[in-house]
Amino acid sequence: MAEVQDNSLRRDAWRRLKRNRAAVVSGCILAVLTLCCVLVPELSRWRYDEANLALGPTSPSWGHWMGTDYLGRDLMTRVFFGGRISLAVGVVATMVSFVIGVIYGGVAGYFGGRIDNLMMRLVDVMYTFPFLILVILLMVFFAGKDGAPYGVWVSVLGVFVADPKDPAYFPVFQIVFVFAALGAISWLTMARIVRGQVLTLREQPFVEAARTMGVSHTGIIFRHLLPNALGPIIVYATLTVPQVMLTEAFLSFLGLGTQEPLASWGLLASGGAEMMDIYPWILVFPAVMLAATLFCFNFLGDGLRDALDPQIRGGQR
Amino acid sequence: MSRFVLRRVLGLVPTLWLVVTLVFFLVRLAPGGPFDAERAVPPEVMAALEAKYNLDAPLLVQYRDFLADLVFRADLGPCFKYPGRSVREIIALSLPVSMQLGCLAMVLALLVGVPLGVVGAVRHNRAADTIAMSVAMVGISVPRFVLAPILILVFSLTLYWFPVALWESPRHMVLPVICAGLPTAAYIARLTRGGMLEVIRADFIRTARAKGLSEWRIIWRHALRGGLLPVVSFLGPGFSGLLVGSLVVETIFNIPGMGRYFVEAALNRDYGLVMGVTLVYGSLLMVLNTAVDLAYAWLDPRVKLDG
Amino acid sequence: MSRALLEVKDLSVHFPVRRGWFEREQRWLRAVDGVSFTIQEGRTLGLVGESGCGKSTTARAIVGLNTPTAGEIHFAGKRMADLDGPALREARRGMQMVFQDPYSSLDPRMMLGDIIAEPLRAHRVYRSRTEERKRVAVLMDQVGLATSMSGRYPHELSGGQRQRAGIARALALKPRLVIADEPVSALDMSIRAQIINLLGELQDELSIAYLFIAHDLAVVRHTCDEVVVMYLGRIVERAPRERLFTAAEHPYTQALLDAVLPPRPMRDRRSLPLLGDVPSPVDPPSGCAFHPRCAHAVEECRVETPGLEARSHDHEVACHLTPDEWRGSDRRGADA
Amino acid sequence: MLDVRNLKTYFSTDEGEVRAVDGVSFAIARGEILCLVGESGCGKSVTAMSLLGLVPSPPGRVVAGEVLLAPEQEGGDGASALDLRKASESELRQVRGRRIAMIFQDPMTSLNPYLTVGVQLTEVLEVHMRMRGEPARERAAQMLTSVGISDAEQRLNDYPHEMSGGIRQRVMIAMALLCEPDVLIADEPTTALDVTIQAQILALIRQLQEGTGLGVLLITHDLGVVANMADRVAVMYAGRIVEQGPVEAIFDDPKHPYTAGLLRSLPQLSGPCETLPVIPGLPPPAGSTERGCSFAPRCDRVMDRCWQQDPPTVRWGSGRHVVCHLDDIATEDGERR
Repeated sequence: MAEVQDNSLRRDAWRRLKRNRAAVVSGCILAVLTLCCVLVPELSRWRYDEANLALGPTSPSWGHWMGTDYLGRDLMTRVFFGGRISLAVGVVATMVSFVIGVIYGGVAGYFGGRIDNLMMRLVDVMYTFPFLILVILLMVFFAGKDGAPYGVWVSVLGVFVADPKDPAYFPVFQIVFVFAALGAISWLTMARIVRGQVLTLREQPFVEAARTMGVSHTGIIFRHLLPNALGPIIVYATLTVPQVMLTEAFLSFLGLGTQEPLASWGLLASGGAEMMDIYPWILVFPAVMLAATLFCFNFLGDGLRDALDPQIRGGQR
Repeated sequence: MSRFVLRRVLGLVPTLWLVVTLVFFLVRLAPGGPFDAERAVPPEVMAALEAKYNLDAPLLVQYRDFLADLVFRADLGPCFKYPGRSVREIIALSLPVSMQLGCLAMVLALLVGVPLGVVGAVRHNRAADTIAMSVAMVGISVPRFVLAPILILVFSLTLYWFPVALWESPRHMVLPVICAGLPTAAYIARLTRGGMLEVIRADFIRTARAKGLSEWRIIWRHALRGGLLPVVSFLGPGFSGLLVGSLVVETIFNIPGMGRYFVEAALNRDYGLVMGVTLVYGSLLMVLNTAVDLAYAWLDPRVKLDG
Repeated sequence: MSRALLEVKDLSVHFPVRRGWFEREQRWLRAVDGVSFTIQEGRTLGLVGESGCGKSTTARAIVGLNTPTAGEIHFAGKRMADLDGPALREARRGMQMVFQDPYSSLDPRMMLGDIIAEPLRAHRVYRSRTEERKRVAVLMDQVGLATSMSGRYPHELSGGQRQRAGIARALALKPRLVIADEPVSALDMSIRAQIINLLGELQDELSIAYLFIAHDLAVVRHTCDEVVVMYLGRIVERAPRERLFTAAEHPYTQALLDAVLPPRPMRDRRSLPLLGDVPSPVDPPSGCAFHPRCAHAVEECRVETPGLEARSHDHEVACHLTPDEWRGSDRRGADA
Repeated sequence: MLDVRNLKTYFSTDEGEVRAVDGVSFAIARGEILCLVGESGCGKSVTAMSLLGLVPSPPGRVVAGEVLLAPEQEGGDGASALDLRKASESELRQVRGRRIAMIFQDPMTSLNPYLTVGVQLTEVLEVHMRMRGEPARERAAQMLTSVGISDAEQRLNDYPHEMSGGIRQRVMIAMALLCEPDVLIADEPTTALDVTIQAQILALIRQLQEGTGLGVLLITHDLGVVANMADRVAVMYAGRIVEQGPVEAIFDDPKHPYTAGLLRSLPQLSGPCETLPVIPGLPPPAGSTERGCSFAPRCDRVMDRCWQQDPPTVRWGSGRHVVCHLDDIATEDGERR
C-alpha cells in the first residue's frame, strides 16, 4: 500500500533537472570530460612527462592533436592528466568541506544557544585569517621535507605508496595536501550555510510537530532536518567545486600547488600564459578545459537550485 | 548605532589578538627560518643574526616583546628580506597602491555587475538573461592569470592603447583594474540576479505595479534595495579578497602593491612581515564587515544592530 | 465524566526580552500569566482570543514545546514536572497536537503514509510493518482519506486533506487529549464544516477530550462545551458554552461576539467595532489590561487589576463591573 | 463604472493549460460594493489581477474579454469607455493607482519593508498628480488621518514593520485612496487580521465608500464579510461565476446548490449547534472541468445532464443570474421582482 504513487521529491527534482537543457548538457560534458581524463592518459602513445627536447613546441597536428609544449611533451596527454588532478582537487576538497561543514554547522545549529555562539565566533575568527598565509604555513608545516609533522604525513601516506621516502613522491604529497588545505578553508562558508538551514528548520512547525509526537533527537535530525536541509547544501557543494579548482589554479600560479612535471589545468594555463603570443595553443587548451568545466558546474548548480526550489515545487499556490 | 560601532571596535581587539597569536606561533613552529634561503651562513654569523633580531630568546619572550612593540610603539619590527627597511615602511608604501587598485576594481565591478544582474532578473529566462549570465559565467570561469595576458596581448601589444605594466598614470591603471574587477563583477552580477529574483516575486512589487508606477521606477526604487542585500554582504569578504586576489594582477603588471608580500612573507618566514600582513588583512576585513553590517541595516530597516 | 483529565494551575510562560549587550535591564514578555483551567475526560474546552493573547503559548506549554515559568500542569492525575525520561514520553503519548497550518506542519519530504506512521514508529508501537500499515489504513479511513493517497506528498494534497492527515497523525497513538491549535482557520469555507464535523465525530467515537483554540467564536460555539476567553496572557472570562454566547459578562467577550460577522445581510449594525490594537505584552497597560480599549472603563480599571471571580458556580469573570453596570453606560462610544 | 465582459485568463503549466478565469462577467456601478466570493483557487484573485493587467506574464495571460472603464467625467462629451485589455502599458499605468486602486490580503508583505510609509504614499502623488515635497507629505498625512491613524505626521517616517497589522492595512487603504480613484479593488483585505481589527477595517471601507461614491470590488472567502459589506454578490466556483445578484436575494434565497450549501455549512452564533450540513468533497482547481458543470461532483441535486452539458444561464431583471441546470430555477424565471 505504500508505493502507490512514487512521486518523491528526489524524482520530482530529477524530472525538473532533466528538463533544464543547460544542466543536462553540462552534466553530459562533465561526464565525457571525466571519462577522457581517466582514459586518454592511459591510451595515449605518450606519457604525460615524456619530454622530447628535440621536437620542442609544435602546433596541433595529426600526431599531437593539441600540439606539444616547450619540452616537446604531448599536450593532450598532459591536459587530460592535469584534468585528473584538477577534478580530483575539486571533488575531494569539496567533500572535505562538506563533511566538516555539515557536522560543524549542524551541531552549532541544532544545539543553538551558547554552543552555537561559541562555534560561530570561532568561524568568524578563522575568516579573519589571511587564507594564503594560512595555506602556505600549513603546507610548509605538514608537507615540508624536514620537520616532525612530515614524518607523520609520510607514514600515513606510506600505506599507499611503495617508498614514501622517494623524493619523486613529494609533489604528490603536496597535491594531497592542497586537497585538504582547500577543503579546510572552504568548510567555513559551508558550516554557515548548514547552520542557517538547521536554525530555520528547527523552528518549522513540522519539526515541532515531530517533537510533540515524541520523536527522538536522532529521528528529528535524520528524518526531518537533514532531508530538508540537503537541497541547498548540495547546491552549494556543486558551486564549491569550481571555486576550489580556481583556487588550486591560483596556488599553482604562485608555485604552491601542483608542481612540474605533474600537471593541473591551472598549472598548464599559467605556464601557457607566459608565452601565449608565440605558442597560443599551450594556453588555449588547458584554459578552455578549465573554463568549460567551471561553466558546466555553474550551470549544473543553477539547474539544481531551480530543481530544488520550493517555489517551483508542486502546483499549489 | 554608535554603540554598535563601539562594540565592534572593542570586539576587534580580542579577535585580532587571537589571530595574531595563532599566526605568531604557527609561523615559528613551521620548519625553516628566515635566513635559510641565503647562502650557507657560518654558524657564528647565524647566531649573531638571530641575536640581533631577538630570535634566540625563548618563544614566549619573543611573543611578549612582539606584543609590547606592537601595542606600545605600533612597531612590527624589521623586515628580514629587505634589510634596512621596517615592516611598517613596507606596508605604508605598498598598501595605498593595493587599496587604489582594489577600490577602482570594486567600483568597476559594481558598475558592471549590478546592471548585468538586474537585466538578468528582470528578463528572467529570456535571451537577455541568458546572455548576461553567460557573460558572467565566462567572467567567473577565466582565471585572472589567463585574463591578464590576453588583455595585455590585445590592448598593449597589438593595439598599443595601454602600457604593458607598472602603476604610474591613469593609463597604466586601466588594464590592471579591468583584470582585477571583471571576475568580481561577474560574481556580483550573479548575486544581484539572485537577490533581485527573490524581491521581484514579493507582494510589495505587485503593490507597486498596482499603484501605476513605471517599470523603471519599480526596479530602481522598490526592488533594488532588497535585491542588493546579498551583494552587500558579499562586499566585506569580496573587497578584502580583491586586495589579496590582486596578487596575480600585481605580479603580472608589476605593480608595487601589497599582494605579493602575502606569499613572500610566508615563504621566507619573514616573521615581522607575516604579522604585518595578517594584521592589515584582519583589521581590514573586520572594519569592512562592520561597514557592511551598517550598510545592511541602512538598506533594510528591519535589521537591528546588536550582533 | 467529571474526572479532570488535564489540569492547568497558575500557568505562566514568560520570555526574556533582552535589549543590547550593555543594557543589563532584563524585561519579560508575559505571554501567559497565571492561567488555570481544567478539561474533563471526553469534553471540549475552547480557548479564544485575539492573536498575541497567549492561547497558542498555553497550548505549547502543555505539550512541552515551551517551558512554563511557573505553575503546574497535571495530566491524567500526574504532575508533568515530576516526570522525566520514559515516564514523560509515556505521558506525552496521551496528548497530541493538531497544528494551525496544515502545510508547514507536515514534513514536505515525507509521504503521507510515513507522516501518519511517524508517531507509531517514534514510540515503537508495532514490530512489523504489516501491522503498522494496517493501523495507518484504519487511521486514514477514520479521517476520511483514501488509503490510495498514502504515497502522496503534502504539496500534492489540498488544504483539507492536509489537515485530515494532521488529525490522523494526532490520533495514531490513541491519545486521550488532543490539542487543536486553530485547526480550521487556514481552511476553505466548505472544508471548514467538514473538519469541524470530523472532530466532533471522532470525539463521540473515541471519547477524546479537546483543547480547541480559535479566534472565531462561531466555530467555537459548534465545537466546545466550555469556553475560556483570554486577553494579554490572562483569562478574562470562563463560562459554559450556552452561557457565554447568551450572557457574556466581560466587555471584551462581548466585543469579540460583536466582531463576528453574522452570515446574513444586516446593514445597520448598532454595535461599534472594538477600537485600537492589542497592546504589547512586554509593556501591558496598568490595571485591567483591557481598559484602554474598553468603552466602559472607569477610574478603578486604570489602577487595579481585576481578579478572576466566580459569578456563578461555573462562570468566572475578571472585571470590576457587572454586565448591568457596563451595559448601561457607553462612555467612549462618542469619540469613535 | 467598470464593466467586465467574458474575461478569460489562462495559465500554461506542466499539465497543460489551466483556465483560471473562464468567462467572467460583472459590472460595478458608482458607489456600489460588489463582493466576489469563492474558495481558494477558484480564480477570484486572478480575476482582480487580470483587470489591471497584473497577471504574472510568463505563465499567465488574459486570452479574451473586455474590461471597460467608464470615462472620467460622467455624462461627458461622448467619450467612450476605455478597454483596459486593449490599452497600452502607459495608458494602463495611468489607470492603475489613479482611477482603479488595489489593496491586498497581507498588509505585512504588500508594503515595501525597505521604504518609509511616507515615501510609499507620496510617490503615488508624485507619479499621478505631479505633487512633490511638502504638499505631497501634507496630503499623505491628511489621508492617514482620515483612515483613522493618529499623529500621522510622525507615522510618515515609520517603516511598515514598526506598525501593527491593522495600522498597516489602514496605510494600504490610504495609499489606494490618495488619488481619489473611481474603483477600489480589495483582494481579501481582512483575511490576515484578527476579527476585531477586521471589523474596524470593514467599517472604515464602508465609511469611505459611502462618503466618496467609490465603486468597490471586494474579494473575499468569508460570507460574513459579504453579508455585511456587499450591495451585490458574485459567487465564483472553479473559474466561473455561478450566481450573481443583490446581496439580500442571494442570502435569503440562494438558487445555486453551491451557494445554498455554503450558507448552510457556516458555523453561526445563534440557532441550533449540532452537526453542520456540509458540502462533500473538495473544490476543484479552476478550469479543470472540460465539459458540464464543474460543481457536479459535489452537488446533492446532480442530474445526468449536469455531466454532459454546460449549464445554462438563467437571468432575472434585477441583475441576478444563476448558472445551473436545475428546472425549478428555470421555471421560476421572471417571477422575481
